[in-house]
Amino acid sequence: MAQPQDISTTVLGADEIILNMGPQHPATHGVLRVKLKLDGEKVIGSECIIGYLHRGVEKIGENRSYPQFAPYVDRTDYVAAVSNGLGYCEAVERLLGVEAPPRARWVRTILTELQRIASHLLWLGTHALDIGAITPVFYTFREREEILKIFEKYCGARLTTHAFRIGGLQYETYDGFEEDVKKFCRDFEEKVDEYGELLTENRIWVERTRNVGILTAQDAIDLGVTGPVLRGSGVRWDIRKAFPYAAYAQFEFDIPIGERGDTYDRYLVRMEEMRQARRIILQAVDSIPEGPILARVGKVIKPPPGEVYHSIEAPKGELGYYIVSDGTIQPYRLRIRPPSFINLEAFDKMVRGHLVADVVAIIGTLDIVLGEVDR
Amino acid sequence: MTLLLETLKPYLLPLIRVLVVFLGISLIVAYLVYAERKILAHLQVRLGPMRVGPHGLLQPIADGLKLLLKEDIMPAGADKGVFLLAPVISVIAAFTAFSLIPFAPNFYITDVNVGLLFLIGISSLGILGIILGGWASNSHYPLLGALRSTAQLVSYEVALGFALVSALLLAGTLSMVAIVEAQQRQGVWFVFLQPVAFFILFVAAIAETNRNPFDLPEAESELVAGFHTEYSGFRFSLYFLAEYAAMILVSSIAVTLFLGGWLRPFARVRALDFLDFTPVAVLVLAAAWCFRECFRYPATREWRWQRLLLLGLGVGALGISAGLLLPARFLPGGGEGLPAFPALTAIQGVFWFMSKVFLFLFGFIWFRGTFPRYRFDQLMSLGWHFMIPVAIANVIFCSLAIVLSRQMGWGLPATLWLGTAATLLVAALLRREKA
Amino acid sequence: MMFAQGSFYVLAAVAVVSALLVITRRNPVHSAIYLIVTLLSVALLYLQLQAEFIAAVQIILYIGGIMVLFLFVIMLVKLDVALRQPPFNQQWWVAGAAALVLAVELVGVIYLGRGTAALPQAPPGSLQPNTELIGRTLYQNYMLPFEIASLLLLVAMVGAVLMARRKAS
Amino acid sequence: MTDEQKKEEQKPASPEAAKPAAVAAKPPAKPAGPAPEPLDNEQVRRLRARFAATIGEATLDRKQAIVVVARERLRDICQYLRDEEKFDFLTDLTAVDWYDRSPRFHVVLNLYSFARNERLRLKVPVADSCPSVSGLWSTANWLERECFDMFGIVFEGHPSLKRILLPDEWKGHPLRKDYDILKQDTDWVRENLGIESGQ
Amino acid sequence: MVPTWHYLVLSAALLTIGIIGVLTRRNVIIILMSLELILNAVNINLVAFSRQLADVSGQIFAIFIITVAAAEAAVGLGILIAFFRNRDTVNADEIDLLKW
Amino acid sequence: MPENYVPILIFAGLAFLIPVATLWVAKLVRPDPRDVGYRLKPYECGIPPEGDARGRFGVRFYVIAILFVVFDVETIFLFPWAVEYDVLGLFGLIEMLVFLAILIIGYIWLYMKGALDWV
Repeated sequence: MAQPQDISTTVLGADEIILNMGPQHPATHGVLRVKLKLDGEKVIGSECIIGYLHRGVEKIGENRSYPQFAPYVDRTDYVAAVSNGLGYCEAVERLLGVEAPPRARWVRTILTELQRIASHLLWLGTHALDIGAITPVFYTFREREEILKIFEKYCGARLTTHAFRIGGLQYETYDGFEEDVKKFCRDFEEKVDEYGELLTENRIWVERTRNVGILTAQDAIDLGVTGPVLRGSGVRWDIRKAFPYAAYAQFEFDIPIGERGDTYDRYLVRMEEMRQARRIILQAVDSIPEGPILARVGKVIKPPPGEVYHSIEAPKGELGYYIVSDGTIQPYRLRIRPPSFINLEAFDKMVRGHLVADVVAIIGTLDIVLGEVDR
Repeated sequence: MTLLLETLKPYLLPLIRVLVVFLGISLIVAYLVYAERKILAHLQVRLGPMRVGPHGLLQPIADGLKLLLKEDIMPAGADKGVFLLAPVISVIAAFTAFSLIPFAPNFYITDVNVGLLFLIGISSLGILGIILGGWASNSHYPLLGALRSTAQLVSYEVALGFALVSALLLAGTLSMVAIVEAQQRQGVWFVFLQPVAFFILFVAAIAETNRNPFDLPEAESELVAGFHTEYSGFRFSLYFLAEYAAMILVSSIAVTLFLGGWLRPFARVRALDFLDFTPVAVLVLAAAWCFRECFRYPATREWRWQRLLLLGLGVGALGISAGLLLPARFLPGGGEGLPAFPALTAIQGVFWFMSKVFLFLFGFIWFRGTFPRYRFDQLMSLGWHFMIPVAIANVIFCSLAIVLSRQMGWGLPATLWLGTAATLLVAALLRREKA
Repeated sequence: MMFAQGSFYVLAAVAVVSALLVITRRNPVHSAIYLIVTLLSVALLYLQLQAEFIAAVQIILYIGGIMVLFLFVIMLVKLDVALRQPPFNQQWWVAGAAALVLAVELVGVIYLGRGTAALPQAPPGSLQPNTELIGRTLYQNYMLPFEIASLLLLVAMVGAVLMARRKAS
Repeated sequence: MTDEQKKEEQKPASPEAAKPAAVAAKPPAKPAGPAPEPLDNEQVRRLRARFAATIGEATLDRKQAIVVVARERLRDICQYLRDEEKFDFLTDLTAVDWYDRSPRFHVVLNLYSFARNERLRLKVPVADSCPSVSGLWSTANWLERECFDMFGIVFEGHPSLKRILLPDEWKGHPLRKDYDILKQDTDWVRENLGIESGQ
Repeated sequence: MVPTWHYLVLSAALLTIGIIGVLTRRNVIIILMSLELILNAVNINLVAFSRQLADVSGQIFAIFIITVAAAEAAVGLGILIAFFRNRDTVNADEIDLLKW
Repeated sequence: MPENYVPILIFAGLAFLIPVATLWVAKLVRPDPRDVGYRLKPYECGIPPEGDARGRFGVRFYVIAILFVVFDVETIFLFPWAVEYDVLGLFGLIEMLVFLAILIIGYIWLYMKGALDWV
């Protein structure tokens, strides 16, 4: 399994060059730097160089109290801040041994699923843009905007929302929340089909994504990828089903999987996930229970000593928080298991033997966010 | 004085034509960029440029000024002379070729015996600009972009050549004017006789101009900007100009060869002569739109210039349409011989010609908004495994069809359609083999 | 006619000067650019000689085809070593002297034979319409060379592809 | 060794740990919260039978299984867990710095089994080096690099152990407890970013 | 009207320059370019005489010569590429092996 | 020179004026380039490039260029034939079919050999 990591030290053959993609490159989704060893245009080796956005989030966590740290997690995967917040709050709640009240869990589920749709929409737009379809990005941003408006009305922020609070919710839902969500879901159904019309049957799109970046189920498990990347390889595994959290145990939804593990399969998986997310939201929004929104956690959050690993199915994959408490108000060790970081590790495996043009398709299909990769 | 005019007279008219065509093309190139931005914007549920002038109508000027003011950076490792020369070659190649395009029966700069060949020759010089620019930058991305670009251009040029030959079989001449006249004489646009050749020409034209879905040389998500990555300021915009001029050029070639050039649709059907009024109608409509927009703007000070501009445009359009109210052929002295009012004939011709060209250009823009980008190997495979064999098959079958029609006395369209069917069969076979 | 004569001398001068630059530039890309200039001026000379078709062919094939191929190859091979070495080989003076002798000889012969070459020229328009004439002559009188040319191209294609695709041993 | 581990797991003996126990009792209405308890199930017994003394304390903390294993046989244990117990998925690999203990670090492996839908956490007390498991799970490659980057733990047998998030020339390992967050590598910052002082 | 022998002088000049290039340059690419110069010189002659004699045959010869030039360039550069891939040089002095 | 080619030259001259004039104007109005070392480095996504860009690109590009030259010659031969097709008639057709047959043989050889495949 061990691949040569440093491609620049290897001897170059007659037709080989080293091409540097990123950090200042339009298609590397931020500041990823990829060093490619090319034979003509064929990639025969790659090395990801990351860390341009490293802010030492884990170290910061050790120096903040539990509630203080919550806004920081929004800034790891900054296009799915709600999901990050959910994972963190639930992890701390588990560490404390409390559970959020049902109403809070329902609202959390709705917002997190909306966030999943928003994140996937962003992925779809940029992925299509990478492959040269310049129009979908405007359509997907149009719908994403609706979701962000709901977030804004709920908690006052659009991107880094900090929507939840340890023990439940910070805010009660606003008047008309249910209607807004339902309206979005109503409109969204045909919109997601519209994207499908633009791409799914498009011959060029299929040619560009079929058989590109194939990851077999075996490789996917070995490389530890999670989320749509894992499911695209045909492994039917989703934390929402495996270890239900929030209110997911109450709802019916399917886990889409791919067959071949190529970029097209991952595309289909994410498209279907958006539809399933809509399904979950519609179920949840009709059954939000009444009741308190915050469990009794006390003013000062001081979990008893011990440790917990809690993970959720973030839009990008398994987002885990491993928190070690020493009984003080600050975590002793706070580890974020970033899905993007580990998914990106599969890049080298996926990209070998493909062409330069596929590199951007593969970066796009991995759906990485550098804020999360570098933390 | 009269003597001077007399001596200058033979040179005056061509010179005026040269200037008109030249300025017209420059203007269209500038506004093509604007049109592209507007059309794309409306495809993408947004408005596009709206700030400079009414509906952003002065945006091209603002863009030009901005580019003029941009700093000019030349990479340290670049080959200075070649770096300066390369975009100039591209511009000259793209623009000069217009001197051979007949815009109207009496409005073209020149018509030569080997017109089409010359046209292709001149426009193919643009490749040199790309390849030299990519090389001179001394940087990975431009070089890779230039190599890709050249490989793509030359590949599709072969298919383009064969498609042109198919049309020439029908026209029997290389002179651009004579090609349109042949279509007039035969009473049918060649697109209806040679649909396959037209399709190949169309696809090759998109590829030749590096447009989506074949815009790999400048695929911004892969190669940043392709061969002109290192170009900045007005040097960059020279490439840009050349690219858009080339778009118009290939559209013009396609229109001349396949869509009857300056000919009106159904030019021979007398019952449809009212179509000659279309330029007038279009101008009146444009004027109406200008007036409506003009009155929709709020009557505040900051909109004053916008209103004035719209008003001026509207009045201008009305004025021209008034002058054109009578199509040339209804005026005394018209008819079969020389037109009595050459200017009217010219404007009619230019109108139909440019309408067809704009149809093409709209297609280009539409494709850009719709399609993802091909991968390079897929592009080459499409070119070499599909387009070229189909184009060759088309030439063979069409020449067979012409001989057949002559030997057996069958109608030419019928045999040509037979040939087209045979070509399509070949195409289907090729497609299946690939799948 | 002044114009025609003047343009001939200008074009000829450009052709010769840039041809000289072709063989003296160190950088092959510059050589290629000057060669393009030479070819272009020669193409214009063909126009002057009423050989429009040849002029167009010269532009399409020579400049748009062969020179592109040359530039391609220049980009595909690494030149920095070649750029640092002396551009001329050790026997350059022998070669130069031989070439000079040849030049003198040629000019002498042409000068002696100028009478033959100064026979009255055919009137303008005698080679028109050019393309049609060439087509007729090429496909009727020169059928065999034409078919052989296609064989030549086949051989060239096969040979070049085989050569280029040969893997380094 | 085992005793030491046991103590850590049940009531962490670090100096800070003394007071929180007292403070946590303050809000009277709130329950004391979950506490770790010993774990003794089939799986742990199988492990013990096979690897005997190298398997240390096994606990259940917040319903999550934790097994302490010795670094000497880590690779064998992992191999066994992966192949026989079907823990085929390495979810996460990280470390915790208990800076006043000996050995100083815990390398923490989070395993998951698709077949059983179970997680298992391995904790490996190490001083400064640990066998690499990147040969078993490719995931571990970057995770171990990150661990090396952040804690300075050397993973023996790793194909190319070098920094991943921080620049190669960076000094120090930030997630060690004795690395102050305000005390960056000022030399590197000055050289590469042109900023005079780190903060 | 420019006399035909002026064209011949131009042709001779280009021919000589081409021959000098072939004989003196080390870079194989430039040697091949010089060959193109020589072929062009020949073409000028052919076209000039075709003009003088009002016979299109000269032009047809020129077309064939351009064809030959294309074939020559393709094969020559193909050999060059193969040579470069094996020996990493484009230097004529180093092409002294009959087989590599 | 036939007179109807002169306008082409005039037009080329005008086209040449565009870059010259605009670049001259731009030179007058634009700011001087600030010669800060890193600005003049070739663009490689913000990282100093490794090695010379020139050289060492795949030989496939070259194969494409060769094939282009060969096919281009073939099309050039087709042009006068197409123009004179009416005159040449059946004889011309057969002649061209032989010519194209040889070309097609070459094409099939290339196809079989995989010379047209990019990867």
